[in-house]
Amino acid sequence: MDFFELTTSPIGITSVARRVVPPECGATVTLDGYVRQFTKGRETLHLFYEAYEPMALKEMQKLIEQANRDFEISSIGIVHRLGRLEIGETSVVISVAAPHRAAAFVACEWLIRELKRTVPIWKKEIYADGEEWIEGEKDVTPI
Amino acid sequence: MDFFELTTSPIGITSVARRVVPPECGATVTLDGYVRQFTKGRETLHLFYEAYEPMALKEMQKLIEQANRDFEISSIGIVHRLGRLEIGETSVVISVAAPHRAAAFVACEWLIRELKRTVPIWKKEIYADGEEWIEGEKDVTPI
Amino acid sequence: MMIKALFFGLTADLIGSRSTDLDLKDHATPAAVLDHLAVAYPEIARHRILIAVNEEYVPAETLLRDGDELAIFTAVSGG
Amino acid sequence: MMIKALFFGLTADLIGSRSTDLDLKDHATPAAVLDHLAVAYPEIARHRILIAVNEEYVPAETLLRDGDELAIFTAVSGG
Repeated sequence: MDFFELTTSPIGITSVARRVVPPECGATVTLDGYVRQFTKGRETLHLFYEAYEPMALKEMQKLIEQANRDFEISSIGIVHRLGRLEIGETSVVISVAAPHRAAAFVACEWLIRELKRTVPIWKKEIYADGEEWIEGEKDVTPI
Repeated sequence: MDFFELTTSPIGITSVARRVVPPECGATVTLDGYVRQFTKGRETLHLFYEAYEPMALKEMQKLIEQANRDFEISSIGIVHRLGRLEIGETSVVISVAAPHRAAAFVACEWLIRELKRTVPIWKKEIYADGEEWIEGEKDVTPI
Repeated sequence: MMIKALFFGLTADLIGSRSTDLDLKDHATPAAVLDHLAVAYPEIARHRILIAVNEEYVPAETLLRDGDELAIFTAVSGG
Repeated sequence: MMIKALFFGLTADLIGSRSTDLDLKDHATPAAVLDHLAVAYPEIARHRILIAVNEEYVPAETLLRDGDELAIFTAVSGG
């Protein structure tokens, strides 16, 4: 029941969270990332996300496989938006369903941290006075 | 922007998660609890939730106040369903928006744990062969 | 003194009532009310009971006052 | 040997291209390609660059093979 997608359409949180619910589960933890209007006082007008799509999908699949090995969870959904996003629009949703919620919290947090580190997607911030490709801070260790 | 509600109507995850988004935030963590079909192999047909409503609302407000003191978060929404719930229906949604997602994960997990411990709501499981009021396991320490 | 007792979930089912008015002696406590109830409804003594007075959790030895709303219920199970 | 080089985000903007075919000597590495690019586009050397070959992260000293797809990009920033 796992799934992972890239999309240029708006993402509905519920549609992701509710696609991962198997009958043995009782809780789903969902991370909803969205376009922040102010970062350190500077105003963002909108964002643009670009991906190396086939590799991004492969990396998302690897994250899902590793999370299923490492955590006692039932299913995972990951959807990342691409293209232009307005303020407040969802850029990424990660939902994790588990029989016990503690594992869902840990796995969801691990997934977003690893997604930001390894999945080849880049964010461009468009400000009133310019624009900037954001560069990640974390190392990617080649396998 | 915090809010807390009891309702006998179905809860939409998105409507809770998106009501807590202030402009300085970038991430919302949402816990969606729902009716599990199978618990230790026994099948639940449906659930019934009852509350001591005025006290439940007071306890929810206390949780929100304490979470705001203890965690670096921006806003919290808690909605708990009451009455009869079918399999898979959401019983509780807790959304926490924060400038940084780590605090949102920790606060959301703390809120659901404390809600299950302190908010006077009771769950009755209706099985094919009987029904049972569920009793909580954790102590409530009077203040 | 008069207090109002409320029951929920399992305690309401065991007692067959959701609310009752009690005429108590001065210095009565929730523990004394529980002991009294356990005579008529012994099943109550087999459960861990939580007490709230005027919508706040209190220890069972708290002194009740005239007009208090006393809630008697099993450990909560929301979520 | 021929390889295909892909650029994304900042590297695509710096180089002014998203894709180019490169005719390389045998035993060429992504590091050598990067050094070559840095001559024409010195701004590239000021960023931390990640390398993927055939959609897998690899160290910059990996040997390239004919037909490889080499992706050159800055540290990812999705989420």
